[in-house]
Amino acid sequence: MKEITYRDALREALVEEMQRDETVFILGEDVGRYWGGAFKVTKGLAEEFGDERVRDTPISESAIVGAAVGAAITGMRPIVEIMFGDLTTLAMDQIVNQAAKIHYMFGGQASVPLVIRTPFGGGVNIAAHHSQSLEAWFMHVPGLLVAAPSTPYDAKGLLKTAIRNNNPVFFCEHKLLYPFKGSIPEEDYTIPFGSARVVREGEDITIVATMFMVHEALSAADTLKKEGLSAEVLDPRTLVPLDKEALVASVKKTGRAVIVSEGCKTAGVTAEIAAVIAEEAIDYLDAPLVRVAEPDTPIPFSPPLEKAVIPNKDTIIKAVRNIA
Amino acid sequence: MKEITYRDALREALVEEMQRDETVFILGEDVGRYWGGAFKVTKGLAEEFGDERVRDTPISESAIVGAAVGAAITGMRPIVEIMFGDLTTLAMDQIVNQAAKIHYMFGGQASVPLVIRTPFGGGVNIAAHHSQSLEAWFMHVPGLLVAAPSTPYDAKGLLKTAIRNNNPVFFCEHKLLYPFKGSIPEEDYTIPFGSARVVREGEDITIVATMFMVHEALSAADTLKKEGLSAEVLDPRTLVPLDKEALVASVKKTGRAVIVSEGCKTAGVTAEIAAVIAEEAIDYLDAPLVRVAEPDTPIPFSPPLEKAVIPNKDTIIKAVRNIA
Amino acid sequence: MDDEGNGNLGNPILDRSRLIELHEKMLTIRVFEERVFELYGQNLVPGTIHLYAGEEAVAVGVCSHLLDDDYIVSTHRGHGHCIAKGARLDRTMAEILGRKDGYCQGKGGSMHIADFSKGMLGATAVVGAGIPIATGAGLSIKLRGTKQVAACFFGDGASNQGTFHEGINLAAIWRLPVLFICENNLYAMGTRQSQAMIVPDIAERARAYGIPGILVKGNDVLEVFKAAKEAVERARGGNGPTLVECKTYRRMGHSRMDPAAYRPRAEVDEWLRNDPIRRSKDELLRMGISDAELAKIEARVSDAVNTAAEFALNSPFPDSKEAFEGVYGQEGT
Amino acid sequence: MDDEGNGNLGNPILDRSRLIELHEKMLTIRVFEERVFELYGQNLVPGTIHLYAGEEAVAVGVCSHLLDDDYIVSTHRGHGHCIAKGARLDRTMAEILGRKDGYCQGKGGSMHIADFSKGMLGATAVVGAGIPIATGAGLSIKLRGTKQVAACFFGDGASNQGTFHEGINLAAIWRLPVLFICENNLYAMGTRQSQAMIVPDIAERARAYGIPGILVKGNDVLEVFKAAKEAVERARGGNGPTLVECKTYRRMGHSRMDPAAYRPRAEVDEWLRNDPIRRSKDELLRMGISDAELAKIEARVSDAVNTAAEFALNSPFPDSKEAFEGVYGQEGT
Ligand SMILES: Cc1ncc(C[n+]2csc(CCOP(=O)(O)OP(=O)(O)O)c2C)c(N)n1
Ligand SMILES: Cc1ncc(C[n+]2csc(CCOP(=O)(O)OP(=O)(O)O)c2C)c(N)n1
Ligand SMILES: [Mg+2]
Ligand SMILES: [Mg+2]
Repeated sequence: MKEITYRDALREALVEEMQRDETVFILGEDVGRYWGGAFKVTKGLAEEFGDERVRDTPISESAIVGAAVGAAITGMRPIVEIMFGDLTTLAMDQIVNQAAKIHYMFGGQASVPLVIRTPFGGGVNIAAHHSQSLEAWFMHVPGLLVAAPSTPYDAKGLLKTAIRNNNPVFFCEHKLLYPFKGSIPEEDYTIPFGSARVVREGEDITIVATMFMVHEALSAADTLKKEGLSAEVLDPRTLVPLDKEALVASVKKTGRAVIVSEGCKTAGVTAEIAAVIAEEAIDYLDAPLVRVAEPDTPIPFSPPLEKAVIPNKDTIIKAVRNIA
Repeated sequence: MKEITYRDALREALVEEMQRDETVFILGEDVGRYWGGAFKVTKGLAEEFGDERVRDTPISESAIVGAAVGAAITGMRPIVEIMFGDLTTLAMDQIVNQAAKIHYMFGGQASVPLVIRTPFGGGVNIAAHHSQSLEAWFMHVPGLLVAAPSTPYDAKGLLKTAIRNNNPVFFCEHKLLYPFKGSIPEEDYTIPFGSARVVREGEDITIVATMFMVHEALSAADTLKKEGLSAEVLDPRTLVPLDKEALVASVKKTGRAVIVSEGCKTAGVTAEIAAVIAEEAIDYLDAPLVRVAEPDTPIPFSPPLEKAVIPNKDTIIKAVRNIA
Repeated sequence: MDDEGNGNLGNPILDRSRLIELHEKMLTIRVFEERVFELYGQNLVPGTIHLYAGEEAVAVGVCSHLLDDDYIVSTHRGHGHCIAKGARLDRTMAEILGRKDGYCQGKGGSMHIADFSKGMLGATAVVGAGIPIATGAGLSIKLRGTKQVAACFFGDGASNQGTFHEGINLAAIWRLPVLFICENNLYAMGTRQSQAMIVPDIAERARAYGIPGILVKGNDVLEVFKAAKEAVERARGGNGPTLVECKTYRRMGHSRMDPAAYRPRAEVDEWLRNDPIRRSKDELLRMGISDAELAKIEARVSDAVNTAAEFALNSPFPDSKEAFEGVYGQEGT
Repeated sequence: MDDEGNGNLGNPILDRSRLIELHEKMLTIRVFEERVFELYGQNLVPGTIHLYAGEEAVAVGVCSHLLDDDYIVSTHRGHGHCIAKGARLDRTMAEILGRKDGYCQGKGGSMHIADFSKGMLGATAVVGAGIPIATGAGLSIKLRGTKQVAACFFGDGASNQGTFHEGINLAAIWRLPVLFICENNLYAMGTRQSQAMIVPDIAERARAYGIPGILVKGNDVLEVFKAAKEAVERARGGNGPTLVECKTYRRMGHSRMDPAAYRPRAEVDEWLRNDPIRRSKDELLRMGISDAELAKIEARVSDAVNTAAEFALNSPFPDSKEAFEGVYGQEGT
């Protein structure tokens, strides 16, 4: 095992898969030698693999994804970096109508082994156009797989699975997690999609949390523990497929659930998870489901404002106390 | 009262509001005198109001919405028609990052009185790029209001409210509803946003349904009635704001709910409605919630395939029987 | 007329037997489209159709330079592209009819036909969306180091989409082996080109990307053939993309239900006189083809289309359970 | 140098007192940016900043032709646009610092400043997104029948976005009163223009839309002033949009944390010598301005920026409950 940041874990996955398979290549704005990606995930890759396989692009999100689709259906395995998740708005047609639908719409003639990596999340005061968490949209697009790692271990393992998968994968990263450290094995490993992780076992309540919120949920669980409340923290790790069995199993055990994610509340990630529980485990619930998410506002710039809208340990604890 | 189609009801709203307020104008592809809109909603309007106020545009969805945003923040009240809901994918940045956020992000300095009309829905065999129902995405965008009328009466009343509203309204229409007839008053009326309609009163189960599914739900309720099951059919009419009180009130009465909408199931409209009920009325539920939506597939072309994926009377009845 | 009085088509790059091939291909598309139209009238075609009739010289002139492993990307008006690229008539027809033996097993339909076995990477019905996809196919070719090329068909209307700008620019800076073939049929639905852009010639827009733009009479298969030859050679030679604008005209309305009343009668008449198949036939006659030979071609085409229609009509509709399958492919290694 | 040896700035369209105004405005932006930079270093600026320093001649040269009710649309690199358009320094600074008295009450920050009272329609941080919005402002002007104009600022990088193509095309066909001002500072983050497009001059792209394109030395405020004058006159005269490309250079990295190591030293040196404020100062000296006069200007600017910074630093942070307010405006009638 070694200690490594989320950023470095992602980079290791990229490097190892590019070494393993020469059809894997990267394209995106400033991913190349002059910048190495806005969050430095691809730093050094152009030097190792050359400018052809680590391609800087013009600012053309729609064409970047479109070109990746074209490359994917003709034998390559492109990895696209969209600099900020908010900018996927510019490539939605290519993601949703092209990448996601090609396999089905053409009757299985083509596969689209494409990974789209992008950072979501707030917390760094860069306001409404650079702080959104839009994972829920992509969950609503059949044909896409959606990964959402919260740790270096998951980041590397899931990214490797994503790259090797023949389907388009929307790979969510989180700005605040890039410098976050954790341990990973020295040897090659992958993590199957659709398998949630019980981050902390508990008896009294289930806290389902995604991405950065997993860590806030853990802090909340620590505090609650001291008060004698044992919270189970569950991280789905992939949103599509969603590990419903794990969700249901945990709720059956605890009888209560708080569901936490960034992204605004209405029609968000927490809505889907709540709906799954309401459909499949309602008889085991001893209390209403509670969703903790961003209120339905854009992300404001000023620190006290931004802090007010992003869920955290305290809001999670408050939500738990409401039902437990 | 008079009998009128959904299409004509929409057109009446446009005409009356354009007569009432000269800052109201329409832009979109082929909305003008040569075509009158792909679904003929704007037919005859260019003749009445001139080509300046009923503007044909090039095929440039992103610029169409962007131009409407620019016009809206400088004193006009544009109404955009996007020819198919699937094509809003091309304008997501302008809708989501610009139109929806401007009011908040600029601290209330500007308002964005903009309506974006677009048809969703399947049923006419035009396959994966022309049949989606993507309402859920827009519910997930703070700053937008989302209307989803199911009848001529609602179509006209909600569209008038939308045009007079100072906020951006995403106005969902449905291809199969355009020729659908219903009665509306002769005189001017509007329908407030956020007020659901109890389409049919009932005691045993609540069927929440949207858009074309309201009519399928009604047929289902008719059939169920004959079997002695009294279903209440509730149409939210606007998805943002969502009339939670009406939802909760109905579920409190019936103790059971089936939620129906087009659009695929995961992270869809039905997820949000289910989550609201699970948060706010779980104690009144005597059975699991059930969602009826499209399975998570693109919409296939061939009639038997398309028919298999779009919910209908029969799938609704089946869902009801599962829990009632 | 060249020195030998053979007309344009006497040009050595296109001899008589080759022209016969092209003519037959164009005629095949025409007769196929007429049959689709007829079947539509009989309620045998679900949904809508956008006929290619009148624009055959473009697809045929371009695809005649392409090998099976070259790529094309197509549009909502794509039947002609499929046939020109070598897709089977029967499976194309079956797809249009929503049958199980269609190329996409009925999941795609008229607007989404694909035949990956012939490098036909599929039709997208989102106007302009195919442009960056073709760029990506070109990128793939470059990265894999093969000598393939990719051709992308799109309309005049598509050239106002952001994807046109982004996709061509990307292909230009990376010198990718892509042909951007603009089928300028003067209208996008009811919108005349001059309503939607100021420049009269879309080929002019190539300058914005620093690549060659060629303007050709799109109803003259020889002109298309020549321009495509040049563009394919440039692409295969590693010298980057070309924008080729082919001025053409649709014989029918935009889609099956459109009477196209927005087109002036005189314009329609002129273009119908300027029909590509009529032109190639005239050239063949000038080259001395016999009526008997022509009749033989027509009979072959007619047979082929009949057989295809029969095949398609005999193909069953897919089973409804197939709707739920095939959203995801194999996971991979 | 003109006949009278006054240099370019002796041109009658820009007399000495006007040049002093422009110079002072540019200097104000520069000193303001230096203060922002300093405050950032003191951890008083949340988030990130993209400084305009080095590009002042563009905003000032253009905005000097605009009236209060004319519009501009700005970008992530927008402080200079705000100031040039007449926004108050204090409220601009307060917004950058996330304070309650900022133009957007702290909700926008550096990348989203707006001052609707001065026709500053706000900055969008999505590269290229402002272009169609400016087109829409132009459309609004046309529909309302006023004599306003709208100017849209954007970078070289933005000119590869689909919105550039779609937005300018729309303004062109409708002959809208819009100035498209491309601030070509040669880089988009670390990406050199020549990596991202083949054409050396973005002004060239105007042809694709059938509108005039003007290329100017963007660090020469007179050149910008002249080109903008022409473009504004064309717009106000009902003769449609103009694309003006101003070649310029940022003095700093892309954003606060960028050392800009990707820029060759010689290039940086040359451009720093070619600084717009140094140029305007030299011209003023040539026109005979006294050192005392220059010192007075500098003192005025310095005072103004000091006052603004003090105002901003004294402004409270907004109350956290304000985060939940203002998502929707008044419903309307
Ligand atoms: C992005 C997009 N906008 C609108 C439509 C609706 N639509 C389908 S075909 C068409 C016209 C296309 O015109 P053109 O590109 O010239 O191709 P043509 O139909 O003339 O062959 C339109 C507007 C669409 N499918 N996609
Ligand atoms: C659509 C979009 N893509 C990427 C980014 C990230 N980004 C912010 S500024 C920038 C470079 C912009 O370059 P340019 O348009 O030349 O403006 P400059 O920064 O040079 O003034 C990039 C890539 C963004 N904000 N929006
Ligand atoms: Mg056309
Ligand atoms: Mg730049």
